[in-house]
Amino acid sequence: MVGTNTAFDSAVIRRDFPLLAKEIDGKPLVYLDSANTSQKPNIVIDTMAKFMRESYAPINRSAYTLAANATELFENARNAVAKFINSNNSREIIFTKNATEALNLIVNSWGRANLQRGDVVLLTHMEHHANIVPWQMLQQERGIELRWVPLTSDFQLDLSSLESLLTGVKVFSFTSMSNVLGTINPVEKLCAAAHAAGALAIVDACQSVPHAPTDVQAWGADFAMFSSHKMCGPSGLGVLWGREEILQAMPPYLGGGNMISEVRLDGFTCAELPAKFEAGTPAIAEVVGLGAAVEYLSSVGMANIRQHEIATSSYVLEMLTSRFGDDITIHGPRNPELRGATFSFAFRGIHPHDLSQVLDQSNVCVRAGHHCAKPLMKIIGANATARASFYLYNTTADADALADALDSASDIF
Amino acid sequence: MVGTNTAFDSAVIRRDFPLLAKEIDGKPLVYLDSANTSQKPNIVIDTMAKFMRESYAPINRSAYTLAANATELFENARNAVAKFINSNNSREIIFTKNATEALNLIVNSWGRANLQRGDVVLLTHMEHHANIVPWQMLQQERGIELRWVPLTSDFQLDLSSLESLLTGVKVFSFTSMSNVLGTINPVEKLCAAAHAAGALAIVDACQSVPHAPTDVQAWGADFAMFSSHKMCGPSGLGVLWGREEILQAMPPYLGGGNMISEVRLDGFTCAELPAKFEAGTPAIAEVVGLGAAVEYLSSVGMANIRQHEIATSSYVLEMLTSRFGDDITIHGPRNPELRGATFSFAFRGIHPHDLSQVLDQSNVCVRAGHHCAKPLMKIIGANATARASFYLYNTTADADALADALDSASDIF
Amino acid sequence: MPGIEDLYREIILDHYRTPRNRGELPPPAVSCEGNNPLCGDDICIYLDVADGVVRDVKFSGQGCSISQSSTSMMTVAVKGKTVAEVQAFVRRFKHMMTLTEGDDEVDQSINLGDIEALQGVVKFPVRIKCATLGWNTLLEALKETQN
Amino acid sequence: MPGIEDLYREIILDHYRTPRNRGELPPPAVSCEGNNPLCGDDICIYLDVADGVVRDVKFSGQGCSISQSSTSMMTVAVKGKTVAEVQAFVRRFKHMMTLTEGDDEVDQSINLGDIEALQGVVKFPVRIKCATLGWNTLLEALKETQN
Ligand SMILES: Cc1ncc(COP(=O)(O)O)c(C=O)c1O
Ligand SMILES: Cc1ncc(COP(=O)(O)O)c(C=O)c1O
Repeated sequence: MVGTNTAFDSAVIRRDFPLLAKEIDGKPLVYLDSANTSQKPNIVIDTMAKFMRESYAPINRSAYTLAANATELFENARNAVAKFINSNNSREIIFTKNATEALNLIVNSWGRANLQRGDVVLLTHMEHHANIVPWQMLQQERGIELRWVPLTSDFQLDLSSLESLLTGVKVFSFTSMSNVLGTINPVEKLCAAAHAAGALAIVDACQSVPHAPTDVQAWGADFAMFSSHKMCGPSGLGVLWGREEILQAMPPYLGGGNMISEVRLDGFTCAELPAKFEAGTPAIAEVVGLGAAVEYLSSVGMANIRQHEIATSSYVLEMLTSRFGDDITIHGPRNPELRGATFSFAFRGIHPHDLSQVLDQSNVCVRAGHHCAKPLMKIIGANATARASFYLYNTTADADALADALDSASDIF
Repeated sequence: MVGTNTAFDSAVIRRDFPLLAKEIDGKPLVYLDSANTSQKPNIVIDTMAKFMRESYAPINRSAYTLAANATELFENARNAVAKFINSNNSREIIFTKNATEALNLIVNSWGRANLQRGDVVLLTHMEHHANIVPWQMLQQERGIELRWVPLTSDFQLDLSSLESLLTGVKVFSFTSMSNVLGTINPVEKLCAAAHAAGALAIVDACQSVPHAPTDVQAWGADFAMFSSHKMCGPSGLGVLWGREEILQAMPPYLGGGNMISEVRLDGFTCAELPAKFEAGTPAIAEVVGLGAAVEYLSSVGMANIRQHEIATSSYVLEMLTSRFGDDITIHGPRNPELRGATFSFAFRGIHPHDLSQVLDQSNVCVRAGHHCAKPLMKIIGANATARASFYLYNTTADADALADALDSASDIF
Repeated sequence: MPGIEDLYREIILDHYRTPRNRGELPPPAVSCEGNNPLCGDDICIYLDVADGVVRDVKFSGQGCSISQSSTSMMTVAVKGKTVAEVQAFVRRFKHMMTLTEGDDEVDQSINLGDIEALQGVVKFPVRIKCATLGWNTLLEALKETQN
Repeated sequence: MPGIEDLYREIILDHYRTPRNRGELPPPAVSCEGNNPLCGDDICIYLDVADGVVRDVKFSGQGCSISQSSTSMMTVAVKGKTVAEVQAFVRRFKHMMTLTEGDDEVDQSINLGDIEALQGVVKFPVRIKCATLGWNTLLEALKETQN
């Protein structure tokens, strides 16, 4: 149940994650790279292993009991995902290999069918490559125009000219939360603005679905996508959600088994949703594992997780500033309510790569680099940043360990 | 080592597969649907669980030790797969979500870049939908022409007019083994014929890689693809192998993170192989699991598996014919050397769906339907067949159980 | 595991062995094809509707015992009914197969007769598509008569 | 875990803090850009080759201590060498970084001098790309001088 568990304690939750119990050279692991990919709780690992040991079978295709049961477990997981984001029905849930594929699916199917030379797609300066490159590929093929919502100096989307930017736009595709800055965008407002301009609203929800309650209907979005591996679920799986009537009208994406109704030498017809967009054998055990992840997150309570991350953000921002003052530059909003617990920063001029290497000596895992957002990096004037991202299992002790390790980095450089 | 283990005993191997130990209502599970998807040995399930418990981390992106180690495990698995099929190097191994995606990748990237209206693609009448529908989609888009190699009356490819069929052909794409008939095709000969005609040779190797030694270089193929889930590996993962210089020259397929070298607001450049074709976060734990599967299969010995399946085919063909005579019709070659241990059949006029349902009462799992090969079904004059497919863990006792269950089916209909 | 006898009731096997209303109807009867993408079965329904009443209905195609017998029983049941009656009848049947979500629109008083024998199919979810194939195709055909 | 001191030797930090040959060369010197897609680092190598000899070499760009110091040391080492000598030298370096597969072509007698300090990078595989970025870019630049 979302939000009913009030006894939220990240130190207790941490015990559900076997890898976080790991000690290296006697020190605990301080995993601060969950914006990249999250660790997996026992329940997900065990559900997958148990499924492969006891219930593995083809789905959709075979009639025997083992296969019928596997199909049921698979579809139950789809239903759980649909409920988790408040989708209207589970036909709107399409399983892909990752969120990147989901974006490519939209561009290749909906985009190719609906966008012509000169049509405008609006993106933002804070997009992940997954929400840039597929559109650039369509641009090369079709000559569509890409337009960009810029940033304000406090790392928000600059919405002052949104209305004029949206003029003549066919699609507005934007992230619900920046994976670099931590900025949370006003999704409902952006969807409404898109629709007012006659544009489709696509929400790259990779960074918000794992961290806060999601209601795609309340958002008023047309499409949204996210990755299993960032939300305690298995790798090799992503989710595309789309409004049924739009998915219905779209041409197929990949061709092959499962997505067809009829195949003859001279042509084929498509299956119904969601099979239409799920060609070939799907990620059977992974979907079942994602079902367990969604149940796990729901039992913890997504509202609790969001509260925990607001508290974490407050702590991290205050602590780092009080310990390091001007020696640390955090590229992102200061208000914990307006951001997730993902912090990109520069520290005493030490190159992020070197920083992450030195932090690693204290088992502090942070990512260094461009975070798949090179245009944004250029805009914030950095070639690379270090990024510490917190999740439900991270405690204030993790934040302190980060700061201690930063201190030790100065000794070397 | 391939082929060194001479003490091959499927009854012993069976114990490596936890699900096959399962008894339902006191009867063992007779799993005869491995052409659809295979069961998983303990080593694969345990490797994945252990990886998620102890080593899970992002790959390619982060510099800390945990991530570096995960990257190494991931790339070791890629190397193992490369070696397993005798690829020239591991840059030629592209991970996809399944074999279907691999075929779509070729059609969307190579096909769109190289095929124009009127260009001819040669397929065969025994292809899986995965090797038909993507080409039909390109046909709709581009007006390419599809041509088909027909069958002989004994379920082989009719190669009598191959040379003329190949005239003017740009691509010849064919299965190494039919998933319906069991027919094994002369891959080397077909690749050579394709090349002699100036055509590319694409081998759908889904049904042979799990069952026999594979040497893509000896084949002389340009592309081959197969699925992890059919070869004791995890679901959610496929492999595309392609000759490096062809992959090099191909435009990108999906856009996003990992596949880029540079991204600016006005465009992007691609990464090197294999990253170029692996956009987004890959199936990390699944690739590691496939590495374990490949090691497992190699330790059993692919040549041993092939020998076992020839022996199984001999047994099944003789036993079924002697027990049921004309009451059973097997759609496939009679010579065990020319086929895999996959048998599609009709039995006493009982509809396959009903048959599989009744067999299920004896825990005998066979698939009923069109097996994602509707054009072939029409050609062999069946709407559907029942299909029993054997693998390394199936014993003659499984074959006997099938026959006993068939007997009981007659009591009902 | 549910017993096979729940599935293959005698009345079902009887309609399978001796299908009623098998055949075709020439135009102006409408005809409509349906298929089950999972198993490859196909069915064609021929429907003759005049003055809002189903005058005649026939079917052709190939399929398993469940799809064939279900369609056969369906043709017997709907012949002579008004279009509205047929629609309510199909809703009642699909509700038995637990396919209609809300049951507000289902008239529980409708007696399915022999067709109740198909209730056992519900225990074998993969076969529900077989049982409903002919019925869904009938709905399509009904729509065409209204064009 | 290998110790951080294997990575950050004093000579490396020295070249990082005080890079040699930083700057640009005007045409006709060729210039060539390289980047490390993993971390976003980029480097530009300026190369002046005349009569088969590297007359001058400079570099610009941003990067971590390893890529910057490695490039700095490389520029010092190659200046004045013939093109063939440079190529052999780069092969020798990449072999130390365990990147050249066969070692037939590697002249083991070449003395890398200070650059040996980078050997510790091998224990940190993710950083090998940092250490070789400047060197690979140099090879590209050399190719351009030959066009
Ligand atoms: C905002 C955002 N969008 C898209 C992606 C791509 O997700 P994936 O790599 O799972 O395809 C990510 C994660 O890397 C992300 O943070
Ligand atoms: C011959 C053949 N090709 C392609 C495929 C498609 O494989 P996948 O479903 O794993 O994409 C299959 C298996 O279903 C097959 O048997």
